[in-house]
Amino acid sequence: MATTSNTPKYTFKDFHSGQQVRWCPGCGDIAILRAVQTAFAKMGIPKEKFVVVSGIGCSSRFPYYMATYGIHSIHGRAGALATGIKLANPDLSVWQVTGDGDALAIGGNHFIHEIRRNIDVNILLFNNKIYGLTKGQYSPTTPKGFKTKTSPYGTIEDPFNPGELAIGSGATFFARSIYSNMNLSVDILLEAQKHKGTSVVEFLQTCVIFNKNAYDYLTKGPDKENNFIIVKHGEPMIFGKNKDMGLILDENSNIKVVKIGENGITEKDILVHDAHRPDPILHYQLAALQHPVVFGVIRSVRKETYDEALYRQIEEVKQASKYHSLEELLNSGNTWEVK
Amino acid sequence: MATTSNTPKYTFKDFHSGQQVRWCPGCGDIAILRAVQTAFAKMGIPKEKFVVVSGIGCSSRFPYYMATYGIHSIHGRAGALATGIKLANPDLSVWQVTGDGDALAIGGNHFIHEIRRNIDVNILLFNNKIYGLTKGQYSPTTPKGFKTKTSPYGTIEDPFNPGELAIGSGATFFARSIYSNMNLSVDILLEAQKHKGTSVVEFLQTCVIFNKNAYDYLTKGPDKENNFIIVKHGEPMIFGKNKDMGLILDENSNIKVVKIGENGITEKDILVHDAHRPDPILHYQLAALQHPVVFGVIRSVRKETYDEALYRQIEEVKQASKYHSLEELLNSGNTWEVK
Amino acid sequence: MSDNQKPIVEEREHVVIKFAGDSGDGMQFTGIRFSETSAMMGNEVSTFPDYPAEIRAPKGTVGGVSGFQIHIGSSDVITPGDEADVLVALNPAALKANLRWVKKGGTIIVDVDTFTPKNLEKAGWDTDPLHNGLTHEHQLIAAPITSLTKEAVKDLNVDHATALQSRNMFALGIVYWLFHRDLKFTEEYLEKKFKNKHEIAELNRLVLNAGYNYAMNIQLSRTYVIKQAKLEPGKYRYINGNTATAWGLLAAAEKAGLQLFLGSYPITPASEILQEMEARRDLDVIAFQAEDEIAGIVSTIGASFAGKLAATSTSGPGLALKSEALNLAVMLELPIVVIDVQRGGPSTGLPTKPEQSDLLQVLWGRNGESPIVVLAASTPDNCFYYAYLSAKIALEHMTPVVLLTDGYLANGSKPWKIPNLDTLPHIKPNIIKAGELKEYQPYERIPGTFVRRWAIAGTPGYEHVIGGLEKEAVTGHVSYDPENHEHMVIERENKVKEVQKDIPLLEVDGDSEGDLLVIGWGSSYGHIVTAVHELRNEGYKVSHAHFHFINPLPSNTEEVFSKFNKILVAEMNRGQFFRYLRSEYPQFDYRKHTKVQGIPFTVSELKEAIKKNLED
Amino acid sequence: MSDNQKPIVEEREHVVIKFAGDSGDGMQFTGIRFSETSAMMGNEVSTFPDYPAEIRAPKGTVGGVSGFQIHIGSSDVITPGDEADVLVALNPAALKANLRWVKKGGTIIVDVDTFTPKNLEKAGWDTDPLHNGLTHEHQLIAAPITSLTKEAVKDLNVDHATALQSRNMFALGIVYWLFHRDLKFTEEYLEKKFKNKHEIAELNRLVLNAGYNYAMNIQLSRTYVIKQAKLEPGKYRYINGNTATAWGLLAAAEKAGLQLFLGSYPITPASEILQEMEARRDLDVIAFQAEDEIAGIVSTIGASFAGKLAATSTSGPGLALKSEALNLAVMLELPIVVIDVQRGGPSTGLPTKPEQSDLLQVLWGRNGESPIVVLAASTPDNCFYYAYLSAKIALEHMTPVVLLTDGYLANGSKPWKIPNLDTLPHIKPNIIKAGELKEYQPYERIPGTFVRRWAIAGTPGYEHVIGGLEKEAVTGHVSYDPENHEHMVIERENKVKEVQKDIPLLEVDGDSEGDLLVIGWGSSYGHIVTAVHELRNEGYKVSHAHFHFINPLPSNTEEVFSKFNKILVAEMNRGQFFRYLRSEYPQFDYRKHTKVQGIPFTVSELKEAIKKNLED
Ligand SMILES: Cc1ncc(C[n+]2csc(CCOP(=O)(O)OP(=O)(O)O)c2C)c(N)n1
Ligand SMILES: Cc1ncc(C[n+]2csc(CCOP(=O)(O)OP(=O)(O)O)c2C)c(N)n1
Ligand code: SF4
Ligand code: SF4
Ligand SMILES: [Mg+2]
Ligand SMILES: [Mg+2]
Repeated sequence: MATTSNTPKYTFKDFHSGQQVRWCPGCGDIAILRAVQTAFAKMGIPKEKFVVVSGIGCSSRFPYYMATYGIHSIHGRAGALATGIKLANPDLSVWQVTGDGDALAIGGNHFIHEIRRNIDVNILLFNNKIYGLTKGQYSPTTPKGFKTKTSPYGTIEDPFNPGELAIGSGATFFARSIYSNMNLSVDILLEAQKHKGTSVVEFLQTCVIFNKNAYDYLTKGPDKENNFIIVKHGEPMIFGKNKDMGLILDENSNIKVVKIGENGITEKDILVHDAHRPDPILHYQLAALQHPVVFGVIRSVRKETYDEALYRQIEEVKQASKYHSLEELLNSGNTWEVK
Repeated sequence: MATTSNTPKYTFKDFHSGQQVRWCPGCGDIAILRAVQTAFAKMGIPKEKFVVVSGIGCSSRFPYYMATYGIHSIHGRAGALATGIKLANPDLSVWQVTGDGDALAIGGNHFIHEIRRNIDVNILLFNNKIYGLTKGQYSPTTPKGFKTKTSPYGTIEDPFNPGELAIGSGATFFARSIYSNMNLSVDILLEAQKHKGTSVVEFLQTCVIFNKNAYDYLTKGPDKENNFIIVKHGEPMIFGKNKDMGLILDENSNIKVVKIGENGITEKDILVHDAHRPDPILHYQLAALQHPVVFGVIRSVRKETYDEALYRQIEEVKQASKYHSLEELLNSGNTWEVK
Repeated sequence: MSDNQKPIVEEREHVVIKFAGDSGDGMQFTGIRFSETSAMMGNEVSTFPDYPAEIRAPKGTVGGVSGFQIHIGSSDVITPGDEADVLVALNPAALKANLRWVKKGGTIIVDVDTFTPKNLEKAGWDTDPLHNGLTHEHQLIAAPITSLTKEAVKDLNVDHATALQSRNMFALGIVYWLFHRDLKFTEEYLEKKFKNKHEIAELNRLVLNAGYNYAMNIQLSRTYVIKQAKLEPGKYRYINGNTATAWGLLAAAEKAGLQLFLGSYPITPASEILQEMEARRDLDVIAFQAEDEIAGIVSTIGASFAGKLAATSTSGPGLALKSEALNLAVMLELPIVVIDVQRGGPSTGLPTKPEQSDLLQVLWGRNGESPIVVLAASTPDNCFYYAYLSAKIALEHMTPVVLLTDGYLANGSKPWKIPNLDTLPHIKPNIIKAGELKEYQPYERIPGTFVRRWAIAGTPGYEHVIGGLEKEAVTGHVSYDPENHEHMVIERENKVKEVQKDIPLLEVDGDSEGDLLVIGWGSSYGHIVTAVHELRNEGYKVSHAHFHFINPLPSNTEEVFSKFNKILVAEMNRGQFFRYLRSEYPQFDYRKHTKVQGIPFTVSELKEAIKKNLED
Repeated sequence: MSDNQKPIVEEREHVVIKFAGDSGDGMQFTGIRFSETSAMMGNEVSTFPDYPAEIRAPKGTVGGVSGFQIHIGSSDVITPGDEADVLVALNPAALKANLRWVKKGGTIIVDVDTFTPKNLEKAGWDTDPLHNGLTHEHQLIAAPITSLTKEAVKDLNVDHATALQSRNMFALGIVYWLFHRDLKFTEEYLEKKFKNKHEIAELNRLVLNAGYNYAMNIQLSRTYVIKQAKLEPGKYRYINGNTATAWGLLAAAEKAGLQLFLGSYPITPASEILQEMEARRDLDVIAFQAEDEIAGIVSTIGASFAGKLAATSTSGPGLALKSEALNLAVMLELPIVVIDVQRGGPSTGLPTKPEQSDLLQVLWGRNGESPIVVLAASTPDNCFYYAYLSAKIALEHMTPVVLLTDGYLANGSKPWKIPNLDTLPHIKPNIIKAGELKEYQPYERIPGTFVRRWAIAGTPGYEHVIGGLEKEAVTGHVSYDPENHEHMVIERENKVKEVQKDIPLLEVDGDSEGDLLVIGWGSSYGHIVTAVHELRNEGYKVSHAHFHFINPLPSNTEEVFSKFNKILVAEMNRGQFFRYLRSEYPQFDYRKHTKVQGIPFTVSELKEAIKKNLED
């Protein structure tokens, strides 16, 4: 979409809709809203070109708080809505806000097809591992065994890993952030916008009411930095509160955590992140990793988008066509005159 | 489900329903029907325990031709139907026949959730890369650029690879066969039956009317055996009409085709297939491979199934419960007498 | 307030009390305690909670007010009441939101500590209402609840926030005194509930008593006694509509000798049915939270094929998604029960508010000619009975049955006489056992009922395949034959019509003939009954008939209608049942009174409407 | 057959011809050639194809017979006819399937070579019909088509199978001679079509002429001439309903100055609309084959928000799936067009057969009060016009519009006078351009029409968010206010009612008052017109009114009805429009004539029904 040079200079406040925010105090959605507003202000895109769509859920109330075009639609269908908007007008910057229930339970089909088609839409998946709006039932990302309103004895199913599902569907862009890291979130949002094609951004988001401790290991305590890594394209995958841990591939091609300085491991042995390699295997492994959790842009590869192909094909067909107007079409083929 | 020792001895004919088969002469479905009937006869399961369900499509007419219990349901919903049947009675052997449109277009959501939950159902995905029944529109597995009734100028989207999607959804079993290889098909069906959990079997199936040349490279010509490999657990991955080609992992952990005897490669260097390794990476790569196409049981790992967990939990909860009858439940909590 | 004077003790048949405060203030908990105590002390009770749509709506605003209304009386308590005799408002927003619903002369209890300028502003008050005429029309109890609560617990070792969370108990104490209620039920409850948190139990007990004592000390001008109701003897408990629905299905499964299966997807206000079923693993229930509503109903169809009593629960938008599969169940002629807890539409609409606007969708929202059985419950407790009957009809007539309830029934609760399961009608599912028949023909119908037999997957000898394509009569093979199609369409229609023989006649409350018959269905029952009774007591000639069977209609419907000059259909939509009745029996003079506001009728508006229709 | 005698040349107003053979025999192709030639020679024509449900049904069986029926005449050709004057049956199965539909005294042409014992058995003939009385009632032309076809092409270098594929041309040649048709149109067509396969063109030409000459030589007893029809002057072409629908939308987009978007999922019998749109990339159409019906309509809503003329096409089961999202469009008040090509239900039903049983689903199959505009086309060619009007109403009234067609219209075709686009009514979408307004209020309504303004995403200054929750009037902000909800429900209702002002009055064909008015809607048009005209010619007093506007109904409906004693509603379902009319205007004496057989009415059954209703 067009980013014109004479776009007004915005601050995040320009993206406040003025509607009162109705999320619970402390809800992760609030921080992500701020990150999105901040990022939008930096994109150099005129305000009216943004369209923010969503399904239903706490997270899906998002569009109401944005001073852009938007639709708060029905449960699970944000992906199809975003698709329609982008195909109808590729000049728009389309953002889809969706919860783990909205995107992966009822909306799973649109999610995988949107990704497969590589529609140039930015999917922000707010993963609180619970159904917030309906007051605490388990979702397709709730860990096995977790007790919720609909699993009083613990769930009996393994969750989806959104990254694995996305890459299994052919994702060209997958990134992960967490509500508590504003800078990382803003950076990733800017990358997502730049990426042509479906950008899937998973936000780990806390629901303070129904799943409040889900991300404590990533946000609390002295050792939290040992539990995640932020990857950057071209940089070695080093992490830990002492920056002395790293990722390597073991003899079975599995990712392994090593300590720099131990067993003769040096920085040179550590994998360097290549977000742009076309084959998805390592990205798949990074997305799947449970410990440490991988943040940052895990995968970002360029492939023709559906919308590009569509408009390219329309142009090609028009060039080659026998008909150049409806009138010509109506009069084509076998016709005859009655006098 | 129970395989009793005094199960009658069947032949494939015992599974003929007597209904006239209405597929086009030469349709791949016909051969797969025979394979399924042959395999069923060998499973040692009483006939009445089989339930064959389907959605809508040419392939989905399958249940009509089977002398078992069955439902020909509505488009895309076979997965949810199979789930309900299996949860209601885990003693049944549930088989879901579905097309590439039925399973992966409209039925995509049920497909990925069924796999994620690891419901003990056998999914037979008949992939002819086209919508047969509605007369030739493209499907989510149609190769990009292919011309069909709804893509007169060629499709503009990359297809799903059912194996990648299944493994990305957490599949515990994935196998691939082709309509033309009866023995392989029967073997795989027997393996699928033995596997506890969702067994996804992709059958490459020819549609002689709307996509007739799709699999010529695998079934015709003198070099066809160079185009596929049949993998077996515990055996090296060797293939080719001269049995002199093999698969190895290159330095980037990508699968590479090598020639035995060239560049110092010997049989020992060839990867040995391990269908049972829990981590899915290599299975994912095998499923994704375009050349050679991989047939056989690519992945088969044991994990508690949803139905097992469900009945286990019901038992546990019943043991621990305060109530042992509805009457007790009704009378629990705060009650009072009116005299 | 007059000093040095014993309060007047008003004897009342009915009183309505409303507790209101911030979402976090525990108003639901307080309301339920009061209701229970009242029921245990022998009153009839009807309650209705009223939540904000947000999980945690902003504190102190009108949008964030949570309320719980209770109607107690000695007889005829069938609605939670229109206007409140007593309002407890724990902050200015709660007062703002509810003042218009307080009766002239009623009692208002506020926490005066919360009436700060900032809070008044948040709540949208221009001036402080406590100093502004409130006392002219009402008995105002301006209690310093916050400070007295703190004071009451100062000797306990609890933090500020925890202490303040028990403000609701202070208010409850005041109300208990006002109504001469016994504290013991609540004290016992607290002890049981917090048996491992003794500190908390003690805290609540102290504050409850502090409130009670406070009320005693300030010498109120008026208190109330309510006579004991003449309830049928028996053992009682509280029940809300969603629990009653779930339990009705449990009872049906037990009586039918089948295991219960529920395949659902959460949706307000139906989620609690799924939640209850998930908890009932202890009673062998197979509850399955599906990935969406479609999988919910389709798995239910599968479970039915495998021989379970199979049900799915949802609300309007979910029902829309289920329509294609519901139609499959019609075609397969398998028994399933679909619970539709209606809410405000269209689209996402007013998701937490009741409405009766799914009626036409349920009757006709499917492609092709697709007749199904439709029932509607009318009180929270009779959801049990109608859920039970829905299952019975489904199993005995091999048909999908839709039971309509709504958000008002789902969340409302009533004391309920615990039924003796033996007294419920028998259920005989139409199952055919192995060996019973030489040859099984899936679409052979039992003469007289048009019902086909149910051969459960797994039964030896009856292997068969059914599907969504039109089927040849008897054999069930696919058939494109024109006459066969028409034949099958009519047989499915007849099968549903035959259900009429198994359902009770329509009953008239009041004279069985006259000028005006008021018609209702569903949750408006209580309001209509009350309005009609009051009018009859005032000398008006008006009768009432309430429909619990929507399709088929009771066989005497036409006859009942023919005895009245005018028929007034009152419903919470734009006239859907009105339209349906008119299309069935066009010969009568129908009128309608409708309301689509996401809130129930009030008795007074109904009385107005009835009087108006009596006149013209 | 009499020798040495010139055949009788019958002059006829109307003739019905049916071509029938195996699915692979090219009957559709043959039928279309004959129709075209007839149209070009100045006849009115109406056609209907009749495929088996399977892609390739078993050869030689009755289930595998494919047919194509053509009605030609000099006037009043509005149905493909009930019974055939001439039947071409290329094998015994084709004869078996169609014999009952041949008029007494009609002509039957068979390929006698195919009447082998094996084929007779496959087709289910106990004895050979050619030797069994067929000639008593019919003129039988037992032509050795297979052998003469082989003979005709023996000099060409083609294989056996290819040669036999042209048997249909031999039959066509016979029929051309029988009807005094000119071969040139078909010869020209073949040349064009096979311009790169000269051999094939030549083959077909040779066989066609062989058939023609054969017929000339065997000296038939009877041939037919049909007078030229008095068609309006102009340029004509053939069009079927699905193409006409697609083109109607194209025309609307052009006239509205908008790009066209279609989001759909294939389904019989609607797939061709999507297929046509995909091909129309050459005219800038954005056609999107979605992953399912839900994505089809939801992407359509998105495209509408982005400013396109947005449409989705489907059939009954797909419409059921779309209901939740259609309701969202009602709530958003965005313009979309939904095409429902009806087929036999319920569930998968009879997927290739026409039926009119989605009417109630379309009117009411959504949760909540959800009024939409509903139109119905009645002939293959007027699908163009009603698709056009659907788009016009959607864009001008900011509402979803459903256009009902059916499998009969979709596949049937008619000569169509190519319209001059300039003469179509103007379309003024309700778009608000940048700068036009200071402040945009998304739910402010234009007085008099209740229509809100359309600010297209991307327009500077009008940024706004809309959604499925109930909205505050004017601002569109989320609102749970009771009165506001009722207000908005009524405004949405009024907006749809206002469309009445833009639609034509109901017209009566025949006297505008009398004893009986026959009512129809949709594809039964031709049959009803014919039946009523014939009865009037026979002296009966009966009139006909056909509805193209279902919701709202034309404003004079009640007035028109009031002039008749009885109203007979004829429809291909169990009485859905009957029910709807009765619920709207209960005061009239409605009767119904219904048929749910997956096949159209016949003129004769309609005449029977009308006569019966005239009598009682
Ligand atoms: C068709 C339909 N089904 C179900 C619902 C009820 N519902 C609303 S939101 C929701 C789940 C929300 O979970 P998620 O998407 O994770 O969002 P969160 O609230 O956690 O942000 C459900 C089940 C609905 N509104 N519509
Ligand atoms: C709800 C619904 N949407 C669409 C259809 C039309 N339809 C029937 S089968 C089919 C696709 C079939 O493709 P596939 O599943 O690949 O089966 P195949 O015929 O190729 O074996 C479609 C689109 C339908 N019957 N129901
Ligand atoms: S319920 Fe959870 S997700 Fe929803 S607003 Fe509250 S904290 Fe956020
Ligand atoms: S159309 Fe294709 S898939 Fe369908 S029966 Fe024929 S060959 Fe098989
Ligand atoms: Mg969530
Ligand atoms: Mg297919």
